[in-house]
Amino acid sequence: MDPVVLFFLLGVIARLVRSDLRLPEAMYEGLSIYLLLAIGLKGGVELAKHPVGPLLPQVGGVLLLGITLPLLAYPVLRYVGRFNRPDASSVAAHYGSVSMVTFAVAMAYLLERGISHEQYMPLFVVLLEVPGIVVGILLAKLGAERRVEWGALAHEVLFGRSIVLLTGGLVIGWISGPQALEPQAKLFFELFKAVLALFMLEMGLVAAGRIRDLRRTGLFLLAFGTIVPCIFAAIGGLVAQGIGLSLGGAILLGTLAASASYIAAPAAMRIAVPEANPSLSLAASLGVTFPFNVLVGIPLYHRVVGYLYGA
Amino acid sequence: MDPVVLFFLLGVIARLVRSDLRLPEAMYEGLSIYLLLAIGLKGGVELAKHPVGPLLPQVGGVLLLGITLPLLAYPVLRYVGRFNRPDASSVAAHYGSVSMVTFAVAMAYLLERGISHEQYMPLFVVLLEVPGIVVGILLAKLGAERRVEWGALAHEVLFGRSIVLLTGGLVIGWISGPQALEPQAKLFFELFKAVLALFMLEMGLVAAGRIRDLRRTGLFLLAFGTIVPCIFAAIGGLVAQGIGLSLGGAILLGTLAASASYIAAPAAMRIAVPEANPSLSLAASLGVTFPFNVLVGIPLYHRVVGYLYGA
Amino acid sequence: MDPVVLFFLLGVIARLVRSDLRLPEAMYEGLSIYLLLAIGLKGGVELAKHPVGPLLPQVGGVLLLGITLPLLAYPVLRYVGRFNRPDASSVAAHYGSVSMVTFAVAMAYLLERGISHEQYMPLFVVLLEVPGIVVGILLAKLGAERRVEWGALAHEVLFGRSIVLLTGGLVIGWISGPQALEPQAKLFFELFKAVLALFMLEMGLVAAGRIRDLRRTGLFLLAFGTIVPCIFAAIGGLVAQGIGLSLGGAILLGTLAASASYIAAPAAMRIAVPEANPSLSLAASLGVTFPFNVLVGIPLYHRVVGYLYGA
Amino acid sequence: MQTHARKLVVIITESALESMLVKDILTLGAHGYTICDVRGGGRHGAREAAWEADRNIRVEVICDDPTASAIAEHVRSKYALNYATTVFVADIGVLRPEKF
Amino acid sequence: MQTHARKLVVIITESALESMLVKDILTLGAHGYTICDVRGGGRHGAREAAWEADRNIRVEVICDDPTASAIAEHVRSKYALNYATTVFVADIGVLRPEKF
Amino acid sequence: MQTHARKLVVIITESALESMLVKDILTLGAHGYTICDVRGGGRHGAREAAWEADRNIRVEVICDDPTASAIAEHVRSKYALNYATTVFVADIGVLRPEKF
Ligand SMILES: Nc1ncnc2c1ncn2[C@@H]1O[C@H](COP(=O)(O)O)[C@@H](O)[C@H]1O
Ligand SMILES: Nc1ncnc2c1ncn2[C@@H]1O[C@H](COP(=O)(O)O)[C@@H](O)[C@H]1O
Ligand SMILES: Nc1ncnc2c1ncn2[C@@H]1O[C@H](COP(=O)(O)O)[C@@H](O)[C@H]1O
Ligand code: NA
Ligand code: NA
Ligand code: NA
Repeated sequence: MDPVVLFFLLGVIARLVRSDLRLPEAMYEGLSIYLLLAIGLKGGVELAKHPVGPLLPQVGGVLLLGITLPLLAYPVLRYVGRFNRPDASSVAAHYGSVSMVTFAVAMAYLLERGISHEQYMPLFVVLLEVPGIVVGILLAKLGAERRVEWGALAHEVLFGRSIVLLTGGLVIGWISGPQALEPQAKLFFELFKAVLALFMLEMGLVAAGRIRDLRRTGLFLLAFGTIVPCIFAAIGGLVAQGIGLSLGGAILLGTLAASASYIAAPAAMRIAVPEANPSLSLAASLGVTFPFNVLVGIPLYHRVVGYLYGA
Repeated sequence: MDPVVLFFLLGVIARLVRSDLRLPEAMYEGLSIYLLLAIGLKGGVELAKHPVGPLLPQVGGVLLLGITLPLLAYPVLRYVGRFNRPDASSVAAHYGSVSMVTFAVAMAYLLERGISHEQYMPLFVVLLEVPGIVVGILLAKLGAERRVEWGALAHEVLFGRSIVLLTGGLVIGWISGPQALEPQAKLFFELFKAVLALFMLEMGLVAAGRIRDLRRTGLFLLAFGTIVPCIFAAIGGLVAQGIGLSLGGAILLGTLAASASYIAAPAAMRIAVPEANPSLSLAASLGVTFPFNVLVGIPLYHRVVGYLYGA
Repeated sequence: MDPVVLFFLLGVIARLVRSDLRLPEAMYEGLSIYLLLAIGLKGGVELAKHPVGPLLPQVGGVLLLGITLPLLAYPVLRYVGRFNRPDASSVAAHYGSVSMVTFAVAMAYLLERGISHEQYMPLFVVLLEVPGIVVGILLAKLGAERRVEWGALAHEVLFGRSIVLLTGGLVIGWISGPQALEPQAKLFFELFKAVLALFMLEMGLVAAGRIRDLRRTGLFLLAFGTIVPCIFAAIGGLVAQGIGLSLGGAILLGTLAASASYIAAPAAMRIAVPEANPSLSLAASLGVTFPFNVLVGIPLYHRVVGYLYGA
Repeated sequence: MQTHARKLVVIITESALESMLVKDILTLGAHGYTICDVRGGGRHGAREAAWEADRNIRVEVICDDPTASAIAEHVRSKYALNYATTVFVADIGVLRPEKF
Repeated sequence: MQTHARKLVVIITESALESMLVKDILTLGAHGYTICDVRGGGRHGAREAAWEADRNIRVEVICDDPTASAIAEHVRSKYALNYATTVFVADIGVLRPEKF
Repeated sequence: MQTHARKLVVIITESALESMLVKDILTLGAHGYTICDVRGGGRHGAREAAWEADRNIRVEVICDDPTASAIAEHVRSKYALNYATTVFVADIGVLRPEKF
């Protein structure tokens, strides 16, 4: 097993045995700022090597994927899970958006197995983060009496920390190119996997803390949080094939589709759809889908997508 | 543009669009402890290679420069800017002292262009930090009825965090020499520019936050904060020539003279001259001069000093 | 002198001159999480190269050492120092347990002198951390009317932060082996000594802050905190010889025996033996023994153990 | 010491509301506020500050009686239904009445 | 604004006690609590939060009168002897009495 | 529960004053204090703790009436003119009157 995953398990175990181990908040925030910037920079540096024109169709395909996923998740939540409208929309938004750390774990997975991928994939992380959230909010608001302040919301979503750092890194990497970023490479690229490992320790602590929420929300979320990602991964893999990504790229896009947001989406939904119960979505995305993806999902999606690609 | 500057701009933009991006306080403090120590160590390691005797005249010249600058700034603030005595003295103290991060950016600038400089320049950062503050306090207190507690003040200034870390690093570097510090070099020297980039992100956030203060304080500070640094840079360049520094050393000394303090000076002036309005000096040093130096000043001083040096 | 020690002295001096230099709490916590994990990983990676069977006798010897040390310290504290039972037991627990940072400094010391040692020594740090604390609690509770909640206590001690991180790192290193941890090596191994230096700065600040406590507690603790470590180091060296460790390993085991806990033991004793005065034990372990070991002890134990080993 | 009676309104709630809450408080007539990061527990379960979604703030406002009522009412009607919220009011004395 | 009288119990003590204290408070009948990291000084000397052993927390509990007495008494008898502890009680008003 | 009446003085001010303020408070007769890092806003604008110069602390002192007056007066005369400062006083009850 990848050490990154072992760090996650260490966090899970520490929490389950009720250890007093905690990462200070500032450290957690610092690590996540680092990861977001590093992923953005990495993508930007690669983008600098490509002509942008040919990417546009891919961009369109990915955006479409981001809009479709929450629309698929919503009816399942509403009619199978019998959630009320706000809760169903909120969970749909979380699964429509993506998890940057899951993406990073998948990148590490590919690296270790020597599977190459389009290096500008971080661009798609940015593209996939927002649409799912917007669609989720729309689902909640259609037919609701309360008016939504779209201006404030657009601001909240587009200028939220994670988008700003990812896009910022992307643009800086793109403008600077690999050579100018040479002195930054040591910190942002060489130490990446080790910092990711530390962050996974925190993720383990937090994810395990969500398990008790699950007991209250019952089996449905457990099923939803493991089955839906598999379906989404397959859809992501198909879209990847459609837009002409390599095997590695398709595994990453599949993993992105399968991943659920637990940073940007919770913050946005808390403001936009306050009547939704935040612990439902977090229990699912942090407590079920994140561990599932890290422990089981990524290798599984590798197989599924490999099958699609005939590899 | 140097990535370090791009990170600064990212911070500025994030703040201007009112993003919720913030570096946790502990991270900011940690980064600044790192930068101070690293600069000190770097200087100390180089000092270990030099006989100290021949440096003494240079030390004298630099100290003189530090005493002169606030005396030049004060009348401009008092009679052109029509500031009252405390405010004029406080701003003068800020511009008499120096900005360690501006210095670091200038070092990165030289490195990128392959311009060499006296490696013991960090010594001059230490030497220039204090005199400006002391002269500023004297200017405020001469003729004021309230007595100043010089003991407490000297303590505040000399044992303030930044002096202790810079001097501490310098001495440790000097005692240890390059070989003994080898295992520390990776962290303190190789990662330096990348950590500086992160710090510049924070500086961008904070500097942009000072802009609204500027609106209140009017155009004078804008003019003061851009014109005076240029003059000071030229003076610094002349002194550098006088004490026999290389071109690179002269650019650094010019930049130091042009830079304004926003850590040591605000802390000291808040205690020593409480009646001075702290947002005036911070708006000028953080909101005007720091961005000016980083974006425009350093290349400009390169030209001006280059002209002096006939290069 | 090793730069690591110079950073410690910088902290001591900064505190003695009452500088406002402080490491933010989150940074201190972050650094200590890093150090614990790194030491654990380092040990685990080495353990992966060894068959475990032959280590078992060594494990037994080390555990015996951990049980014996507090039993030796207790009568001295109780009858020479005239401490009451809770205070004597608490201090005995601190000296029965170990200091991970002292161990790290000793490792750095050996590295610099090119003295090799059994790379799985971190295992012994884990083994030595707990028994001393348990014996200390037993000493306090035997004959005390108040019942002790052993369950809660065992939990507190075994799942405390430092044990979880050390053991977690050990197991992750052991499972992964050197190759899989390659991408983590940069952060956890190459930067180790530099991060240790930063941590020593904080240790200096804190240790010097304990000196005023010493004035109240008098000369006995000063004597105890310097003489007992020397005796314990000799005992540790003998045990090392007994279980067949190399010279380097013996110096490390001696240093471990000589070191006193200031993280795990204080936390555990505060809960288990609340009537003990915590500033007594901290003044001794942090204010006397830690500086003594770092400045004088380690080289001394090198000599003593070297004498035992006829080297 | 002569003090002037004022109210202290304390609001403990989710930190996601900070910027909105500050705007509301100033709009409703208060001249200042003080905020502190806290953790806690109540009807909405433990909020241990271990994750961004789990952080609380404690907002303190010194103001006159009508403003206190307005703030407390406003928080109750706008936030208390959907957010983990606790509000209490205390009588305090201030030295410079013109400030609050 | 109609408020209902409740007590605010504030406990300032060593942070090592946090988890035990929370358990005790909820057992004694309070429905919530709010905790803040603080530093301070008193009979036990300065506790400057510079070291793990030197950290204080400030626990705030809103509750009815009997619960307040029970908590204050409990803290006094169980912790005040051996731990740096400060307890005080204030009269406050709450809007939603059923919550506390 | 029998409590003894004391005053709680709360000072919210710039963190640069911390060490001086603590010295003053103890000199004026208080036996302890508790400090918390806060942010806030008031007459001196928003103090968002984003920069060293922008940090506030909240100092809490439990003491008897005359000490409370002395502290409040002292803060008003020495600091309130030039520093962002807020002071308020509340009536509280303590269990161990000899401590304060
Ligand atoms: N009885 C109480 N005393 C003190 N703080 C409380 C109390 N009840 C709730 N809180 C705080 O208010 C927050 C929200 O409360 P609730 O909506 O009841 O979950 C909690 O997370 C606590 O920080
Ligand atoms: N008079 C006081 N006013 C405010 N806080 C106090 C006071 N006395 C003690 N404290 C707080 O309570 C903690 C423990 O007090 P003590 O047991 O007196 O050392 C101190 O560290 C302070 O944080
Ligand atoms: N009305 C108020 N309620 C609560 N806190 C206040 C109030 N006014 C000021 N403060 C706090 O006191 C600090 C200084 O206030 P000022 O001098 O008015 O800027 C502010 O930064 C706030 O933290
Ligand atoms: Na998704
Ligand atoms: Na200057
Ligand atoms: Na020991």
